[in-house]
Amino acid sequence: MASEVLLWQALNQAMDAEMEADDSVFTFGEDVALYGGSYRVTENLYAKYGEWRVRDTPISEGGFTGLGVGAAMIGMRPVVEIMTVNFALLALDAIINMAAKIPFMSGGQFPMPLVVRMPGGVAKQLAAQHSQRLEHTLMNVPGLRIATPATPQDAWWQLRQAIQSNEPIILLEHELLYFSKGMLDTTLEPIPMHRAVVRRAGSDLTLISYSRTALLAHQAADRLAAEGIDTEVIDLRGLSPIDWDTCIASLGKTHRLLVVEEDCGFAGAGAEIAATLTERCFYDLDAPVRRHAGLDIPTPYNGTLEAASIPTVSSIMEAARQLALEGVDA
Amino acid sequence: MASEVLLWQALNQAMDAEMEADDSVFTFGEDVALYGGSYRVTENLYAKYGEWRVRDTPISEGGFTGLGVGAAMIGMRPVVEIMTVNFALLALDAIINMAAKIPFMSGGQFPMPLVVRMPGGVAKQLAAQHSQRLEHTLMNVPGLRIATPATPQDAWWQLRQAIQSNEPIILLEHELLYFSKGMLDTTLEPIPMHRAVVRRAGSDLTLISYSRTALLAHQAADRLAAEGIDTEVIDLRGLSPIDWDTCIASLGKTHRLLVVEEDCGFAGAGAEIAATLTERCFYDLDAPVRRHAGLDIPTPYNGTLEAASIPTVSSIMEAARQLALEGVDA
Amino acid sequence: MKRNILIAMLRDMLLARAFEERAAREYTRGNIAGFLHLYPGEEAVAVGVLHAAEPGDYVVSTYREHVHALVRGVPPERIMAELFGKRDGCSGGMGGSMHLFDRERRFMGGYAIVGETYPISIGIAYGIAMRELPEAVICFFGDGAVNQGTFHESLNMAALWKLPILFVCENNRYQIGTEIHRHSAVTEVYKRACGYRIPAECINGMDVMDVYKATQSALQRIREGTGPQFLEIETYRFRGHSMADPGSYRPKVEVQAFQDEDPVTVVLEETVPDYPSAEHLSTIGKDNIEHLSGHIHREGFLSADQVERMRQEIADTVEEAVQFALNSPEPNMDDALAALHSNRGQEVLI
Amino acid sequence: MKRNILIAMLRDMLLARAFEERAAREYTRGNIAGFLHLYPGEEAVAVGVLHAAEPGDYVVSTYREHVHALVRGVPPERIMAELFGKRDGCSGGMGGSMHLFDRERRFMGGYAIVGETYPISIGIAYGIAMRELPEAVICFFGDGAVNQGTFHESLNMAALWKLPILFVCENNRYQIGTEIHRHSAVTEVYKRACGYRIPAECINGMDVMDVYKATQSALQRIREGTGPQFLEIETYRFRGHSMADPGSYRPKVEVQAFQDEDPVTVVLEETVPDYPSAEHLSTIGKDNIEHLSGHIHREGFLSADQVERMRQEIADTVEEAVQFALNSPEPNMDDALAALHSNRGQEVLI
Ligand SMILES: Cc1ncc(C[n+]2csc(CCOP(=O)(O)OP(=O)(O)O)c2C)c(N)n1
Ligand SMILES: Cc1ncc(C[n+]2csc(CCOP(=O)(O)OP(=O)(O)O)c2C)c(N)n1
Ligand SMILES: [Mg+2]
Ligand SMILES: [Mg+2]
Repeated sequence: MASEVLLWQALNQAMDAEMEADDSVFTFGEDVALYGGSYRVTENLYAKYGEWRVRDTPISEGGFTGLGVGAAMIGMRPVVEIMTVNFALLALDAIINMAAKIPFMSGGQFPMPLVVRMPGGVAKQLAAQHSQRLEHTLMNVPGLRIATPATPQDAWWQLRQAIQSNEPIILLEHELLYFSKGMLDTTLEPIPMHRAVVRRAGSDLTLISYSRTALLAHQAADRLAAEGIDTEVIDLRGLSPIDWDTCIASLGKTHRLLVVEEDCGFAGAGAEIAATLTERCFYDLDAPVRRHAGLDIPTPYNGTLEAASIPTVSSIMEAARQLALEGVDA
Repeated sequence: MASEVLLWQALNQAMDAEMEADDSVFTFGEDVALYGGSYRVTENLYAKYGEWRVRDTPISEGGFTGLGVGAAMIGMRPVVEIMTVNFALLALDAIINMAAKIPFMSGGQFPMPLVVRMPGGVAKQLAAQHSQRLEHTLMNVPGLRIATPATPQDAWWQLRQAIQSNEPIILLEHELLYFSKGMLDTTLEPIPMHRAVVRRAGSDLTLISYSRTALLAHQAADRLAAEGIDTEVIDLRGLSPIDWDTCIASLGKTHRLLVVEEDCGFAGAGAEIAATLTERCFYDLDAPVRRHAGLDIPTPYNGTLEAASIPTVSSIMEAARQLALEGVDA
Repeated sequence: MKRNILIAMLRDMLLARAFEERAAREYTRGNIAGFLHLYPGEEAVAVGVLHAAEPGDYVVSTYREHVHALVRGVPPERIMAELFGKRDGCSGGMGGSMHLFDRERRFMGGYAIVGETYPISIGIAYGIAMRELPEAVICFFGDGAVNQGTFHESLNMAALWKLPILFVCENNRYQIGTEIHRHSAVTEVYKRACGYRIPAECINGMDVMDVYKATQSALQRIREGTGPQFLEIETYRFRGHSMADPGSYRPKVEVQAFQDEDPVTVVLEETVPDYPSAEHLSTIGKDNIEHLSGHIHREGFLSADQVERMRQEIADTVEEAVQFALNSPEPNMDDALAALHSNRGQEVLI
Repeated sequence: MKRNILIAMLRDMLLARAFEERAAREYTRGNIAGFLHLYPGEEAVAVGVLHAAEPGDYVVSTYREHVHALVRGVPPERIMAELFGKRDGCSGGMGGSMHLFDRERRFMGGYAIVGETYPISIGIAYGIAMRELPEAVICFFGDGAVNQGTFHESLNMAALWKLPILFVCENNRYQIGTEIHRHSAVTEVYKRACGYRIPAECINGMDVMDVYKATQSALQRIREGTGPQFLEIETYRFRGHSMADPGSYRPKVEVQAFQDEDPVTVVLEETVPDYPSAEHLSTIGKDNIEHLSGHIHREGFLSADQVERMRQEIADTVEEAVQFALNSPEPNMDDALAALHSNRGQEVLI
């Protein structure tokens, strides 16, 4: 039943399954229809469901994201694709001031089954305007939920869960993961949408991450094992809400935490993760929680500098090594 | 030489002084000219400097903030007033994708002497769409600087420093502070724009805050003194960059830190402050750094609930008391 | 026009005026806080437009929306309770003056960020069109709101996909203190619609019957499937922009500025308001409501006595609304959290 | 028209074509990465417009801006080095293909977020107007960019304040894979300008002389103080949207879809592209450049030999540009930090 697929294919199948199951589900964005989506996520859906359910839009991110909000208020299930997270800056009023607040401001009268999908992150030399991450901005908005699938299985589960939910949900997808492979079993019972997953058990130190850097952290941990550092890796799978219990349980075991994220370190998502876990596990920690994050610099176009501006497997290993040794007598 | 003024008057005088000194300074925004600005900051400037230097704009936040960026590139010194921070969501592309990135993306060719002023925060029952804070969003953007004046003296200094700087700077002003009084001495030598200030020295515990809650923290500290808790209060005066040294010096003395902020706690500005200071002062701390922040909820219109959603002097005192006792044997 | 429609419209206009004037008083008394944007002078717009609409149509409004909600049938006491921030308010006390909502009556909200009504409206209309339903969306906005980017984006999409929307511009010639010729390159707002091939006309908002008729035919064209329609309705607001605004920028500041002998005078001359004078304004007060009641009189539809009785009933209604609001309990934090998580249901998140 | 202008334009068009084709090759070889949007087919727009401009005018462009930069006089080797991400690139290797900048030549940047060129342009123009300088701003954008909210906001402000801007729409009829009649309610782009009372006309972008003349008169009107002007220039792009785009959506996908017998067929029928066929397209290739060289021939301005020599010189220039780019060092992290903090000077922050 399980088969190997690319992450975009898992998303594509999830879209198809939900559109098939519920005719109030529809999707739109730039080039999602005829073209099939920049990252192929909506491939073939136009031919199958027609233009009203799979709609190419003008370049009007603020307007069409707001369109999703209005449609959700009457019970439609819009799935907005913002071509990349970078353009979502133009749609933040719709997301923050409308989608996240209408259910609250109306005293709980309106549903908001809105899904906004946005590819993002540092890809391959797309330069500063096309390499952003908005985690921090969205996390700070009560009323929004955020999922960050890093594997095809999670992509399949989380997109379906998001579409089925009546709350507004942002899917932050990573541009470099669409063409990554993984097993997908569509018959498996899904785990809760925001449950964190321990990708690798370990006892010396915990790495907490999400999205693409969770995969890098996993690779780093596998290699660190060879050096005798037994590392636990947690993929948060989402950023709002955060599954603190899974994290706390891990720290109770390892007493050391490195938070890994691609986002700029200063006021990035990692700040919240580090702050809360330090607060809650303070007396359990053998060393301060460390953050290994992107540099606080707009992403340079030059490839070498771009690569040096975000965590890599080896930089994660180095940060982990230091943390594993911190405070330990030689 | 010093006189008592309202904070808006200090800003107004700062604008006037800079416009007088440099004819490349100009300001614009909704109702800044004929009307004199919603919070009177630009009062009388229209009559004095004329329409090209004090310009009423249409309701086009994205467009006119971007106008500021373009003008700054040719060496003008635009001061944009976004009527409130809530509307800045419509201008984030201009701020984040243009102002913060152009100097970098161009390899350092262009000046960006842009100042964007935005009143914000929870005022008096303005409801969820008009009670926001964007600290977290802006902090995460390398290339931007953020100042948060809480006193007339700082308002005067920081607005002038911002206008004189060639970097893009956001002034987050608090709506409830415009009509607060304070001494202004226009002849004093200014302190550096992002230097934090110890508003009250103390030895038992440190409160770090900024903007309006820094004043509340100060009041709380004065009252806590009566209870025998000697509290140090730091007003960060800005959020990017942050003057860590002043904070670290304080923690070296008190060993306990409460971060106070009005912003929603989850992924708010306080997360970065807590995370970095814990990381840097870990071995010096007698208790975990605590955050006392706004609730993670859109701001309710109802006045009682609104008040209950953000820190007050007494809630700060309560949080400080608990922290002062934490881990201390009874 | 039919007698009962005219009478119903007169009643709503009188109710609107009385409700708003009372809200102003309650604001002064401290029972209402925040921003309070009132509607006196503009009644004919909400009343004419909404009486021509069907109950199945959706209404999307701004922060100056009390009267839209009232005319739509939201009970006055639920609105007043919302202004008071009470639990029985139509938004449970969470929204306040700028955020009235009533799902049952398809009153889709008051929005406080200028320009939000457009995308909300095209979203609802998209759902209607996708389902091939006969309903329409009525989207209100001011003259100042026409310069927001969402206007452009939404009108383009509405026209491109022939969505069933009636765009209604309440042109009161002012964006807070900025007069229309100082905020718009084209002051005939309806001409903006031509860039999207949306049929548009300009209507005298002092005559509720004109407004009613124009709306009726526009809605009919929409239901025939021709796509969006656009009405610019010229109107006036008698009060300042909100209760926080004395409105002094209108004649006083300007006049005073003209007297100055400095170089700015020239500039200001270009900004001479063609807004009516304060005196003129105070007489216009009659137009809107008196225009209609005059007509009703002449046609012999209602006697002076009957109108007086109507006024009295309305005064009672408004008084009852205030009492209801005063007596309604305050919401508590659990109510707030319930509103925030109202869409969670049985979902297990973690 | 004058001989030397025509020859200069021919040279630039040939250089543009050769430069872009070479960039495509270097991309395939891995020397250039990221998004690479090329200009073949559209040369007459950049060349005609920018030859009519003065050196004091400012140019604001999009991500498809190599040729605008080239024609503006940014040295080819500095552009190629930027595409290679090298230190000698015109943006120091920090910007890449979509972010070429050259302050000295008033080349104010390539912007990768669609719709950013408008507000940047009105900002520069505001500064010019405030200073009462004779300069103008040339603002480039595509047909897809016309639907962005900033278009509306910026054109309104430009017209309201009579700012010296020439808006130039490069209408290649496609927004990546979405044809113009599927993204715009009004497909005659120049008509959009009427909503702001901005004079506008539509020009054949295959004829560089038409483009040149239209630009010249528009700029003259701007310098006379009449405010912004708008040119829609009809053009074609021969390649896909970017190097990552095979452009297959144009004929193939559509044709294939039509053959299906499902209900979508009806829908698709409404979206029949009036874009030229692939065959037609391949012949149009000549038009743009050959149109001009044909003219130059007929007028006897240049012999075939002379043109051949020109081509050869250009080939050498492009080759040298590539060698320069290859030999230029990579920037290091200190360079990046210096760029980030380039405006700090002696300022003490803390
Ligand atoms: C995006 C945004 N910018 C600014 C404001 C502040 N503001 C509130 S109402 C208003 C004027 C709106 O004028 P208009 O659209 O003509 O409506 P009117 O108040 O005249 O009914 C402004 C500028 C806002 N609420 N939202
Ligand atoms: C705000 C924004 N939305 C989407 C994109 C992705 N995108 C890049 S180019 C493009 C099409 C632009 O079409 P057009 O304006 O016609 O210019 P052309 O590429 O045809 O020259 C799109 C959608 C973007 N860069 N910015
Ligand atoms: Mg108005
Ligand atoms: Mg195009």
